[in-house]
Amino acid sequence: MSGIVGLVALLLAPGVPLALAVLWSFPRLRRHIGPLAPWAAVPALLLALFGQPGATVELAWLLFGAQIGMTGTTQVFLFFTALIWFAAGIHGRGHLSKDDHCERFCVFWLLTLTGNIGLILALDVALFYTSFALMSFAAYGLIVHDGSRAALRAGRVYLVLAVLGESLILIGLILAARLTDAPLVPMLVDLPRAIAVAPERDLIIASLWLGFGVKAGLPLLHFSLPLAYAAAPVPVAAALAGAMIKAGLLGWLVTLPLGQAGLQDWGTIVIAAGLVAAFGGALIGVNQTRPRLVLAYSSISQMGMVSVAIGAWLSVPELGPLLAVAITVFALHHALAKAALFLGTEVVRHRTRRPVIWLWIGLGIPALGLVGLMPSGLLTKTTLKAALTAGSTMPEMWSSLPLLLGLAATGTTALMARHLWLLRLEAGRDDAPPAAWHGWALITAATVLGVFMLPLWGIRPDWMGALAGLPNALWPVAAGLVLAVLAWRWLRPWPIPPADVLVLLTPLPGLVLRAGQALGVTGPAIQRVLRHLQALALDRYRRADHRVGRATVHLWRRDAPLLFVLILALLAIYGLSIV
Amino acid sequence: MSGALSGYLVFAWSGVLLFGLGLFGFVAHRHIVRRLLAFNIMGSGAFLVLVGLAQDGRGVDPVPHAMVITGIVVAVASTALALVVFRRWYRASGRTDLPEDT
Amino acid sequence: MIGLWSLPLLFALPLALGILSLLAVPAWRPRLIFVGLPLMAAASLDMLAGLVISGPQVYRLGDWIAPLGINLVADGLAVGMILITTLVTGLCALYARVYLRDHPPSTSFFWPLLWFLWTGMNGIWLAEDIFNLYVGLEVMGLAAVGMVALRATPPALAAAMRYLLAALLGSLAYLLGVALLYGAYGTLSMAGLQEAAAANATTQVALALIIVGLLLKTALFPLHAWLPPAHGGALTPVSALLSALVIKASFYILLRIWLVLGPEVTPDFTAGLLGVLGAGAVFYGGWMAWRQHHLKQLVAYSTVAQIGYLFLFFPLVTNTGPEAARLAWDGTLMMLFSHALAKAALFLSAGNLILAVGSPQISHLIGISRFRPMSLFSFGLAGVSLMGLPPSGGFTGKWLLLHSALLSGQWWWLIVLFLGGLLSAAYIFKVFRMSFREGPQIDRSVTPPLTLDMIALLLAASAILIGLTAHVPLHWLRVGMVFGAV
Amino acid sequence: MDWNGLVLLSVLATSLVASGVILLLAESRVVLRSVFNLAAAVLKLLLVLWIILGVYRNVDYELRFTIIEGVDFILRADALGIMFVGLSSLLWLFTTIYAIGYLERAPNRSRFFGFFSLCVASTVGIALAGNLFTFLLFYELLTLSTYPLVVHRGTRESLRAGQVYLYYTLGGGALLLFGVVALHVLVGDTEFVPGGSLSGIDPSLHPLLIGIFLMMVVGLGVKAALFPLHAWLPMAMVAPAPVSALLHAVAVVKAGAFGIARVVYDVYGIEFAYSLGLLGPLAVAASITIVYGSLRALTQDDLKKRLAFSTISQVSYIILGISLFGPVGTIGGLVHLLHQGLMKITLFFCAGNYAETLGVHKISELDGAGERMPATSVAFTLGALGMIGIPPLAGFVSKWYLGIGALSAGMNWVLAVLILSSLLNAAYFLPILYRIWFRKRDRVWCEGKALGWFETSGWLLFPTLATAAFALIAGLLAGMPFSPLYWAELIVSREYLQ
Repeated sequence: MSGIVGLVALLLAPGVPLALAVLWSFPRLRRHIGPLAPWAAVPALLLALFGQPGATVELAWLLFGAQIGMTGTTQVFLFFTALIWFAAGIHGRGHLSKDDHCERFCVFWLLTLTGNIGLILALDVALFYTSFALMSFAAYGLIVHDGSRAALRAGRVYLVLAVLGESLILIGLILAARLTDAPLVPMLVDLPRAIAVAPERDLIIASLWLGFGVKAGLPLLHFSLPLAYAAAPVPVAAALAGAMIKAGLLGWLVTLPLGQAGLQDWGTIVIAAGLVAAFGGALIGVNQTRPRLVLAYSSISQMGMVSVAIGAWLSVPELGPLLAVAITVFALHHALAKAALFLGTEVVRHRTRRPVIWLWIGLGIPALGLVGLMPSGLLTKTTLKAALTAGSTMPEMWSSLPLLLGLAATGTTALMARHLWLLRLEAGRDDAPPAAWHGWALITAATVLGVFMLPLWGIRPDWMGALAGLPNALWPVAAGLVLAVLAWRWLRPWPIPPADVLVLLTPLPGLVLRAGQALGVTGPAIQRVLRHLQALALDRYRRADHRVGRATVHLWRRDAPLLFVLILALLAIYGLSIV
Repeated sequence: MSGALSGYLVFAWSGVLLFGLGLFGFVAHRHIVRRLLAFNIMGSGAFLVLVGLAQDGRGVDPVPHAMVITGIVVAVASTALALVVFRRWYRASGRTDLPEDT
Repeated sequence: MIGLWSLPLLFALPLALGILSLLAVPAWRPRLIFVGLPLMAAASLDMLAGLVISGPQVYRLGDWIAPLGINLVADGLAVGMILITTLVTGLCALYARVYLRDHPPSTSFFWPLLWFLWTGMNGIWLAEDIFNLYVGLEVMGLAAVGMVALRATPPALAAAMRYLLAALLGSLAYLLGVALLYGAYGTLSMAGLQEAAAANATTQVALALIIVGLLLKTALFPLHAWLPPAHGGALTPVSALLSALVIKASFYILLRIWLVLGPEVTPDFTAGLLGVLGAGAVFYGGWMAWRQHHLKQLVAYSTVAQIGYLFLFFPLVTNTGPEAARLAWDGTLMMLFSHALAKAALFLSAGNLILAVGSPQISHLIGISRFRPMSLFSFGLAGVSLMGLPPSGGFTGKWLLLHSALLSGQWWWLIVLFLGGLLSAAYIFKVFRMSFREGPQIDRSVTPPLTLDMIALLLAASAILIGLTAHVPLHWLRVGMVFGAV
Repeated sequence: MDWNGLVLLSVLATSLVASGVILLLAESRVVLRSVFNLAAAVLKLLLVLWIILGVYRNVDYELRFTIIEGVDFILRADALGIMFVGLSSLLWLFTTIYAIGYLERAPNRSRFFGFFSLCVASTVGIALAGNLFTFLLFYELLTLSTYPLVVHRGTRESLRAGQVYLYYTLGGGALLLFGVVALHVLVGDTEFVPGGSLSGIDPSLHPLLIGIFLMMVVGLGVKAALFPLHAWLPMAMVAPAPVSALLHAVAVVKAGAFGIARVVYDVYGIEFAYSLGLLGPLAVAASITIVYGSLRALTQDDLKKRLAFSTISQVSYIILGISLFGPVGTIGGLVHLLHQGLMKITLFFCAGNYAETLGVHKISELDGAGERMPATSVAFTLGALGMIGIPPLAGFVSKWYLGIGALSAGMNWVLAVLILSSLLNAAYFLPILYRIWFRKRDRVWCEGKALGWFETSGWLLFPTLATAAFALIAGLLAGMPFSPLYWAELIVSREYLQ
């Protein structure tokens, strides 16, 4: 695919869902748009499969002058994103069509998809931010889709965090953009260099890291993830956990000054935060009682591992190429696996006429992948470890990183065990339409095969190294399984609420509200006092005015001649005194 | 002062005196007719000043006379008008003074 | 010498028409205006043409030389006053013709009085010597008193009586001052006095008498007590004439005399005192206007307030340098002219509103904006000028006065202009507020004849227009004056 | 007077004549009045487009005559002025259409539309004014022509609001007048010239100039609803929706902001103002207003009140942009002049639609309105998201430029204000959207107006959608020629290259 076709494909990838969303606003066409919605991701998927990186399209009229195009990394992101949206759409179309909000769902779906694809393809800051915002805010409509209390709460938390995140990102982008060559039409590629030399470097990095961290599940900014994944419809949860969480990661990749020297401190901070997320996610996750919550914490945990890689990149720029590959592979692997797991949580609920064993094999594949036993998982783990240990000069504390990552994998194993265990309890509760199967099957197949497509995007995986790393990958799994069995026998989960620390924070808005109410009570009281005083003063004034008015009228009328005479007399005296 | 009073200015000064008397009457009285009378006395005073001041030995000056005659005409006309208005006022309200003056 | 035939005509014609209409049967009296108005307009325009073509002119009546003869001067200011008089009086006459139809026949005395009033005013505008000014003042004053008394209700008669007494007192004080001046200098002409007058006690006493007398006739605070009942209680066209023109006559005399004698003869504080009294008038008049419950009383008190602005002229023109003085002159005249137009419009439209609702109470105007937008609109336009909001003559005048005050360093007059504007807004909008209130849904108000509305609108519109084209009138008004040179 | 001057005059005259004719028309001549009004609006828009093209090609449009010696009446179309004229005439057309529908059966329509046109005429006059005197002239005319609109309903409340409005605006107008006169005394007639005309003045007069600047900004700040001077604006919300829309989006508040822009750019000159140290305090005042307005908006339950406080906050963005020294900040401020107009008028139209169609005035009653009135709600959503500054809507463009401008001016704290305000905007707009779209109505709607083909009367719906579309396009296609951003850049290139 080349030349003009490539450019058209670049435009079509975000254009098709957007066009469908626009067409949706004509009520007559809505019936026809609904069935098309899942297929909206197909152009993007085709682009990811057959497109060549490097082509760019300039859209000078759009925003401040937008540019879209693809690089090798973003093509991988585009691939799994489009695939997940496609699969999730196919999965969801059946059972959503009988929903009474399905029309609304459809438009939010298309808009979120547009945003997600747009941010991957955007080459300039404005379009990137625009797409990011479009995705963030449109996703709210998907999260609160069923209108239940839980969904609304999840939506609220999500929205607050999204607004915060957007603001932080905007701060970072504006501060950074000013120092690029063209502050008003900044390009993403110019950002890292500009940030590295900016006087407000730390502020910018903090803003961007935290801002995208809202999406990528940084500790203490992660509340929305478990809530949303649990409350949203399953296809949405799959898209959120598979594709949109990677948008945060992509944000880090394209904006943070990776590969620039002198950011060791930030590297350390990011690594620390990543480790906290990796272990904290696992610890909290195993105590959850619903499969989707377990998966959500698993996502947080996995993103923590990626954070470690990002931190390493910040600390040791020379590892850049290796880490870039590792992170990309990790993203692909985790996205597909997590999407498959989420879709699986619904598939398993449906009564089936097929042999159950196939279902459980299907459900197990992504779980195995995540713990690092399937080819993809293995490749991911080994590539990451290899990258982390490849540098010539390493900080002291890094020596323990492989071990820590291994421990984290133990946690992952425990999480997956817990997940499957919980799934077992939910199996076979209701009927599934066939479409649900198709989507799940597609994505599960992709978890297995996706990693073999890497050469398509110019990434040559080190399969030998992966095989050599197999023994190393086994002990965490074994440890995790042992833990799981022990726990199953003797431990009961702690009652950790789905959004963990958020519960501690919940009184906060209440307190603020209380304070506001107190103000509200005192406000009118003060106003009343003021009004009273005003009335009093006005009354006084009116009475005085009346009296003075009457007196003056009286005085002037009666004694104007007198006054006149007085003036005359004064003047006469004055005149005579001169004489 | 005495020097001023001794000569031709005696008329002028008596004019001023008359004017002052009239003014007093104009202010002191409430009855409109009295006030009109007072006004006429004031007028006479003013005319006397006019005529009196003209007798400074510059010879016969016809201008003050012309002025006084004009003034008298004006005063008469004013008084007449005032009396007409007063009569109507008296008929309409039964009062001889103005309402706010009491 | 184009102007010469028209100059005597300006007295003779109204005088003759006055006598004629006095003799005519009541039904014929109004019709005389169809003869009189075109002629008067022609004569006035001819004066203007004369001024434009050959500059200020002096005319000796009957070719007698002063002091026995009467000298008439037609400089820019005089011609301006003549024109505005013709315009306002003419329109008021047309208004009255329609307005008085529904009034008792006794009110047809309005017509002879109108002509006499006009005679008196034209006499004042053109007179060059202080005694003729007195005569003009008296003629005008007596005619005005007669007009106030036309309504023949007890309040109107009381108001007329009070007005008459005040006018007489003022005239006599003025006359005494004239007598003293003549006694001292043997001349009555302004030009002669300017040459001869010295700053001695006699002159000062005489000038004091003249000033106080004129203040009483101009109704400057605190000598204004006679004005609100007289102006507020009279028939509508009478109110308009009195407020727009008659009080301007005594101010005009004061202005002329001040320019001739004032700064040289009077003690320094005089100008300041006049300004302070003016400020007092602005505040007191505005405040009282705001308190009124009767529409026309409100407008009358507004006149009391607006007079105050004119008196800022004295401090601004005395010892302040040529530029500031010229601005003060321009500003005061702009104020004077726009007030003449605006106040006439305000009274006439107030009269229309009163006709419409059948009550002089402001509170009865509720909801009138829905039914009589035209009357209210002219009221508003005139109000704009009174408030000194642009674009209007009032604004231009205020602008010039502000400019002058700043230039002369007398910034404290800014406060007067500032608060005065707000006060006038307060009382104008008091009326509007009432009229915008939602009241009865059915139109119970009477529709005044269209002519009445149109005349009010015309006057109001000219008050606006004069502000936009101010430089033309101001240019011609300076002709023949000390400020013309600048 | 040449042809170009005549074109300028006719732009002014279209609405002025319309105003006069409409005031004179009888109440019952509905069709004639509407046709006349719309024809005038369309004609004006066409004329303005013609002038915009001319200004783009650097054609001079000027009309002047002398009022008094040294004081001229000047109308002139420069890039800045014509931008404001374009906004007013565009929105006049939409608001007129809207108002025709809105006041379909209301009383006093002649009065309403007459003063409405007069209001637009004065706004256009303000925009085209070529010197401070002319500006002042139309500025006060605007005050007067708006009063009847504010008190239009004639209720106690609206009369009270009108009174407060007058207190504020007349007081402000008087202060402005003093400032202008004082400036006249110092330097004579102050024409608006790019780059200002005061920089050459004797340094000993600088303190005086600062005082004058303060006086003028306070005078203009009343209309622009700067913080301590804003109280009239929320009160004026009692007026009918088209009036609020016009007041907020175009006429009154914008006149104030536009005046400040004129004073800073074309009288003092931005560099001179900067060197006098006037811009910093102005930025602080604007920032306080931005935050204050947003905070107050949070607690309002009345939809129009909330929008009013939002206006207070948003208009100060413009002033903030003006006070940022540097071209980018200026672009941000100027472009927001247009953007805020488009977005806010959309919001007010929507509020009016809800009120007229559903009888809903309070935010707490809006539950489920999205289902009943989807098109209106979409428009509202676009406006609200734009206000928050979410891309690709118009508000984002303004915010981006303001942010970069603040940084280039070295005022990094402004960025914090912008972000804080965005957060607050989100905090008071998103709950409304939430109610509209995601809550269910528990009662049936009481229908205020008979429905036509659409969810509400087409007269109400069409302008709403049109302005919403403009708000979207202005942001989405900001890079297009003749977009607001493009025009603001043109202005700035002419202002700064002096």
